[in-house]
Amino acid sequence: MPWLSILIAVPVLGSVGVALLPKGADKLAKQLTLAVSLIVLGLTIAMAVQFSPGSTDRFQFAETYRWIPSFGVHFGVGVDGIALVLIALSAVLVPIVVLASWHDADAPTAKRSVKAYFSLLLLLEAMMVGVFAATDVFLFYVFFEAMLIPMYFMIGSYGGAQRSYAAVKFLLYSLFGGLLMLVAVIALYVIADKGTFMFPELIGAITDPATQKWLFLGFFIAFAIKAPLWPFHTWLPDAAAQAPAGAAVLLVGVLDKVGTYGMLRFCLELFPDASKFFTPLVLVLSVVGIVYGAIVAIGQTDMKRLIAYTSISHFGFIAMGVFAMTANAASGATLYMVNHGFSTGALFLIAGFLIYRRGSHHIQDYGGVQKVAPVLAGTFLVAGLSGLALPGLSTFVSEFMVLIGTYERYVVPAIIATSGVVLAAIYILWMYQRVANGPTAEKVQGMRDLDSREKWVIVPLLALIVALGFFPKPILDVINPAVDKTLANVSVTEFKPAVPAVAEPKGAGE
Amino acid sequence: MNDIAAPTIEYGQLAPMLLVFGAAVLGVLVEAFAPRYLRRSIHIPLTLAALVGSFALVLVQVFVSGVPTSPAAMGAVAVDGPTLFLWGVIAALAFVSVLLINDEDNFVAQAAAVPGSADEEDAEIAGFSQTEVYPLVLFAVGGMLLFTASNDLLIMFVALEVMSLPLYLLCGLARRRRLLSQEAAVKYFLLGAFSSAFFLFGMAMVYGFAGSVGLSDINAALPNVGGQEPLLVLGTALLGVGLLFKIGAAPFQAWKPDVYQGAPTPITALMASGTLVAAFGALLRVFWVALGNFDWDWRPVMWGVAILTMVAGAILAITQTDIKRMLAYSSIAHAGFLLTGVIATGAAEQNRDALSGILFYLLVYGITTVGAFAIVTMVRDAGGEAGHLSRWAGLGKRSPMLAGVFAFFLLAFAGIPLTSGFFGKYAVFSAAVAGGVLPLVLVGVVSSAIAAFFYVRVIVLMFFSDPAADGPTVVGPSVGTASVVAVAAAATVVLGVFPEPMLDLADKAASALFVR
Amino acid sequence: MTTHYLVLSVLLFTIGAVGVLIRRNAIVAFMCVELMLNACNLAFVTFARQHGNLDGQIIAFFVMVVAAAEVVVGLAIIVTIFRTRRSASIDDANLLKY
Amino acid sequence: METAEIIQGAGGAIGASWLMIALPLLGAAILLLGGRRTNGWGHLLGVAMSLGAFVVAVLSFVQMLGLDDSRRRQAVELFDFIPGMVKMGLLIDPLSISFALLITGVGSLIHIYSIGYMSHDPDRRRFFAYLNLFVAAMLLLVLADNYVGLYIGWEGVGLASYLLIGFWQHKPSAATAAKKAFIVNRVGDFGLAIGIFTIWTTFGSVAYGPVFEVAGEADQGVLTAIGLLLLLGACGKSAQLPLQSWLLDAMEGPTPVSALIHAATMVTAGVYLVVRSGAIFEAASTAQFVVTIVGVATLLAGAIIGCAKDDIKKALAGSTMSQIGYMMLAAGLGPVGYAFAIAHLITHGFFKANMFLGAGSVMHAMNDEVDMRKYGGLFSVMKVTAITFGIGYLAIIGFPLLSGYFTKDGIIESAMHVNPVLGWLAVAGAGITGFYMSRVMFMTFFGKRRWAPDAHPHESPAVMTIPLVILSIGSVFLGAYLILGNRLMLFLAPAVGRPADLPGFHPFSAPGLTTLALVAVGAAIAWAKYGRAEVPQVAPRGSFLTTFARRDLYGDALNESLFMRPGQWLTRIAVFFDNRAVDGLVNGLAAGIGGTSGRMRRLQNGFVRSYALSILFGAAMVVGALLYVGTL
Repeated sequence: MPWLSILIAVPVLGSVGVALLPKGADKLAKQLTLAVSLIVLGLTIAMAVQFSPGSTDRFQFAETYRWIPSFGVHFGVGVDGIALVLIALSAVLVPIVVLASWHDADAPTAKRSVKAYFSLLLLLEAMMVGVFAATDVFLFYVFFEAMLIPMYFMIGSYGGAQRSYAAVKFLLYSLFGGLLMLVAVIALYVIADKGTFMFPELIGAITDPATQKWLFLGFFIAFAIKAPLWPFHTWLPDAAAQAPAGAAVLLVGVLDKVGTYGMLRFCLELFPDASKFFTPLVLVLSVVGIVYGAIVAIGQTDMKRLIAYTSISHFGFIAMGVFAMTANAASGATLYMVNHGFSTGALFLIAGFLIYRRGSHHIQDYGGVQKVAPVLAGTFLVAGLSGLALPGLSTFVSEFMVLIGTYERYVVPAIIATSGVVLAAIYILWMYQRVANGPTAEKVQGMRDLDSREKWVIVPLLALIVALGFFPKPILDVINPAVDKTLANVSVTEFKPAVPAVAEPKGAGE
Repeated sequence: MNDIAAPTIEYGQLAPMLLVFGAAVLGVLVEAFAPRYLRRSIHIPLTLAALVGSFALVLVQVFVSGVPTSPAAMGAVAVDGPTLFLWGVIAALAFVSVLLINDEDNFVAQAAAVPGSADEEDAEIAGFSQTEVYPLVLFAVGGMLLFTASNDLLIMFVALEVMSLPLYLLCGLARRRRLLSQEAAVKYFLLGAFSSAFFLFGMAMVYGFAGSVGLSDINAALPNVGGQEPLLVLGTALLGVGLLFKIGAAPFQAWKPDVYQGAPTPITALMASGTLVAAFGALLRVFWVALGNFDWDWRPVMWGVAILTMVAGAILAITQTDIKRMLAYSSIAHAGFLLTGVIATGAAEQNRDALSGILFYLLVYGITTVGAFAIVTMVRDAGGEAGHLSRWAGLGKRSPMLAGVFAFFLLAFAGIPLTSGFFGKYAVFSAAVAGGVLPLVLVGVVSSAIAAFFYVRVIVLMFFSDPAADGPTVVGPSVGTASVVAVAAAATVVLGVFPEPMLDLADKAASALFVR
Repeated sequence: MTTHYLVLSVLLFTIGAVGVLIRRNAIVAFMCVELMLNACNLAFVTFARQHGNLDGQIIAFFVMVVAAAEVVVGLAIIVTIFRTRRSASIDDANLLKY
Repeated sequence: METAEIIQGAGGAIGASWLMIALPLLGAAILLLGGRRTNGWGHLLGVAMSLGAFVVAVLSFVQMLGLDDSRRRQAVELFDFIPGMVKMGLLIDPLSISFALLITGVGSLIHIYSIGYMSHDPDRRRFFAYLNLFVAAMLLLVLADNYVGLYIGWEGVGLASYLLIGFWQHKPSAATAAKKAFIVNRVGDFGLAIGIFTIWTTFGSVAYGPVFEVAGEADQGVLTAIGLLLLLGACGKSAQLPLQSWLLDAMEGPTPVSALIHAATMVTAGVYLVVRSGAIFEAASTAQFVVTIVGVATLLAGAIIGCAKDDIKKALAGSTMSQIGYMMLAAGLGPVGYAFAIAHLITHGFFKANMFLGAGSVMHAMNDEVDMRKYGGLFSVMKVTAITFGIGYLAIIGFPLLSGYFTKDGIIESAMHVNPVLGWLAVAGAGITGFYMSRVMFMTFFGKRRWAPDAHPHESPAVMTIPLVILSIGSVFLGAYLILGNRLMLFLAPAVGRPADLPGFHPFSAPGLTTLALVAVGAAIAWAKYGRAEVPQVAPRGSFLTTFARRDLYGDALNESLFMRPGQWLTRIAVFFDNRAVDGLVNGLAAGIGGTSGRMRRLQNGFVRSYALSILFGAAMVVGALLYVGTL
């Protein structure tokens, strides 16, 4: 059964269907979108249960069709653990976002087409699945670039006051990176001279160190802009702040992961030597991003911008984990991508609820929400705590693994990065205090608490965060083999403890 | 010299071209003898039939009688793979352009009448229309066909003029904003004549160098370069000037924006698609066939031209306020992208890839361009087409369908994946990288990033900004225009998702390169 | 000795080109273009003589024909614009710019 | 050090010891998710869960007593947390069980007490949810068999403390105090985390058993580093210098919280960490020494602060700092000290909780007045509170034969053995304790009544006084029970090892007597100043030393000027830099291109002749270029 093709096809068809609905059938459009996204989720789960982590072949559910033989391009899809969890992430987030942005499109301001919004949403989902599933570098690139367009329209025509500025900035910035990557992609094909873009066959095809370095840069810059890594990050706060909450969730939760995913999948495996050569640089960028993003986040006065900057800090952690090139760090980074999707997603959505009620995204316009809307404030706190990687919440596991894994090989960066936990406490708790604590601001008086729809949006996310916080094993078991294969292709040596401790002492108890 | 052997002409091979010329002549006769009220109704089927016929004849040659392997008409005309491909492309583009031309009130009622004068009013009331347009178009198209096929500089010069002269006139025949139209005509004419003089002088120099104007002879003469190299250099340079002028490469691009803006939009469409295709065909012949062994000398120069063209086109387009001017600059930038392919010469293998890339690019760019201009004709306000970009604000809200299609075309120009434009760009750039002109490709992508800005800017205007109070009206398109848009959109989508068949065709067309 | 003719033709060509640049009157400018074409003709026949083949001379005829056609078209255009603007100065026609 | 082997696969109550964590956690979950529906019976559920945990603890304890020393360390496997790194499990051994007993025991009492104390609060249900959450986290902290588990509990209690300090979050002061506590703790956690990383990279494991077995073989420097990093964590959690500043602000929380978290249990987690990691510290003498220094410094600092505070809770908080300082000191002394550290920890848990609850009862009576200068002469109106508080007071100043006497004396004695200087400083600390605790006692219950006019003090309800009584009983006898015959030391030996020679108990040693003398003097001065003499309603300006103490030894001022202000500047600079420099570069580039375009398009001036010129010019360029290339 061609699972992945179906996973891509269903949302596309859904999106067309929604687009073809008659004018004014907004409610129907929303319901249809929700239904389609749920079907996709179901299919994803069905696929995931058939996934066998232990299996020897690199990509499962693999399909390969000749697409453009003249260019050696195949429609090649398939997933390993890493891709699978990211696809699952998208599949989980989309229905939630649909539900969350139920009223985003039909805002009173201007007459915007509701169905267009949801149609774009489904189109985006198809591309998100495709970009993670692609096993053909060219196909990956196609999705990588094409994804921009729906998101561009979602920000541009449904966003906030400066939406068009933000949208254009987002599109051009990403496009610029993408075009550099295009050159690298072409060069990869030409130099590798394998006559194909299939990823597995390109591994190890580039041997000349100098070439590797140039191609690496071509790919890396694109991914660094996408992720975004310091100093290529300034588009994110604008885009995330202007985008409607739902779009922001997908933007930061999934689209940006394509960058870090690309680093892990393509930069490392296609250009192992170059990756090692550039590791110091990348680590510096990541660490700077971690601390810098956190500090700037502390200084923000706009809730969504603040969250965006926290994400910049988090992407620093992910990139650091990827390039530390130890099993723990890489697995942690992959898990981080998933968890960050959930936790930041929750934060953005709740911020969206607050803004929708209060009509302002300035933090100082709030205060004492906890008194009038305890549930809302409670969920906000939990989401926030997941943002500061509180143990017992999923983000802790990934952050801990990234840090400890990095520490195995690069002590100083890991230590500096760890200071991020203190800063995280400051920006999250300070925001929470200003929003939810203290005397209730008069504008906040009578703010209504979460209604059932909003609870349905938030509860699944928080449930996932808590569950994965106590029992991450299922996901890690999926990720680890894939990560090991990846690192095997990079051929890095695992670290050895100085004084290896003996295993647990044996003995029969009572 | 008393016995002159009668030349042998392979009429079969030249049929597509001859058909167009024949139809053109017929058109003139129609103008001469048919009563005014009948002319249009005769011209339209005649013209369309001629173009369809020539397209069909091309297909016949490709699939039935097979691609010739030697030049025709005593080596004056080369009907080879690339020629046939480009003939097909030109015929198709001309066909859709004619569909646009059919649309009423694009053309002046009576060119001779002074704008705003009484007799202009009379002409309009009488419902005249300048039906000479059709034969003129056919002559121009015939010229294009010959231009791409000419295997001999003399023929090329003639073809150049046959192609250009009707276009000069057509530029001046806009129904509205006639001052602009006439100005465009005079500018295009003077500069065109000027540049063709350069071409001719270059031709003379080359003749002086090689003793012949046959492309293959020139190529043959290259190895034994004697003391007359200055002639060759001068000739190459001036030929280049003439051709680069036609494709609108910097620094010879100055005419393009003015002419594109002033000319009647359907004619702009024809020029932006057909002329560009034809000019590139000729350019390739001159520089690959005639000067093939001289490439070590002309490539570096072409580098400079290409870079200048791409950057100038992209940067200048950013601040344009008129949609047609903006598209003109975008076509300059695209000419630059195509030049990277022209430069990417090397072994036969490499040349083939580059050639097929260029052929494919020309096809997809031409179709999308015609579609874009077709939409431009549909957005009108009191004074005719709403050229100024500010008038396009909020179009996406008023007529989403139209704006959506236009946005799609713009994305294709910008080379976003899943549009035909992307594969065109990819085909050329990949050939260029393989040909070892990576830096040029880098410049190319950077300038296409810049170029993306102004395409995106139009989308922002149409979709993200609120409509102006007295916004332009979108006229219900005539069948012709509608079908043009539909065809262009379809082609852009299909070639953007399944380019393979067309790529194959281009590969086959390029497989044998040019006959000598 | 053919070089003299060449020098002359280059001279004529240059004069024509410069004329196009400096003369405002459309007709005159256009005549300068014609001058350039004729300079080419001179070059052609010269080379024909030099190479001892007739191609050059044939080409010259072709060029004359083309030039004639060009005149027809050109004058038509210039006359129209003159009637519209009551001036044959090509500098007056600069509505299209920037 | 010699510890017993860890035995896998425990059964019986010990096998079910995970219930200790699960029950309160479940309680918290129900109360939080249940929402208002559970308002009616929420507090009862909370108490029940806490008691349930206590029962499990007691059963496990009994089961353990039934085993011989070599089998008293039982491991309970739970689940694979991070495959290849962390197997989550519990380690039930004498050390952890004694903590479990303290936590669940005192915890339950405080739960019961809170029923009365919070009876008027609309959010009582939430309060109990948080208390349950705290108990669960604290138990995980002490029961986990690996450092990651400990870390999770460690931050868990941090969260609970954050929530409880900020329980009355509508008060900005409370919210700020809560945030401060959490952040300062995070600074400590930063150290703890890196310590754990180093442990992982050094030993390839984070589980106690394996790590401690080979701890000695690791490199000195590394071990010292680990020790100091763990110590940093301990300082954060236990409010030791230099991370003490949060504890006094933490008194913003409801008093039961202060009693449970900021006196009896959570703040002692640092001591637990040091004792638990004994194997590492003993292999790194430097780190160990630093521990003792921190301990002594803090015990003096806390004592000095305690002398100057008029807010009863803050005075008690100061004394808490000081007492934990004693424990730290002991914990830094190695096996000799461990038992005393734990013993003092337990007794302190009792008498300090006792006094805090007493204070709470007083505040309850004086409608939440905390300024001792507004108290006085309360003995007559609330006898039970006064007596129980008095017992606690006597215990803490080390009145002979009461709990504090034995445990503190033990610490001082063993400090003397290791390092006399430390010992004498500890003695001095004891003296000061005598003064400031007496001050609290006298100002509150004796002397003239300085009540606010609307104050009608009355004895608190039984639900509040009964816990006081129980705690005070503990405060009387527990010390003697634990110390005499080295009972606790021998009990703990399997877990923390036993010193070469067991210290005997000799009450008439020089230090012991000196201590008593100093305490007496201190108490006398206090009586003179606050018992007999008139206590001014408003605090006199006082000497430099007094202000020094009142301002928490300028701890906050230091943080303010060292971290907060620079931090704020740094933030402003960073934001500015991001907007102007980083983003400015991007936008600047775009603007630059636009500008170029605007200027370049002027070249297109509409004059056909200049176009022609450009063509000619271009032609010239091309010719020139070609000629030039030809010459190459």
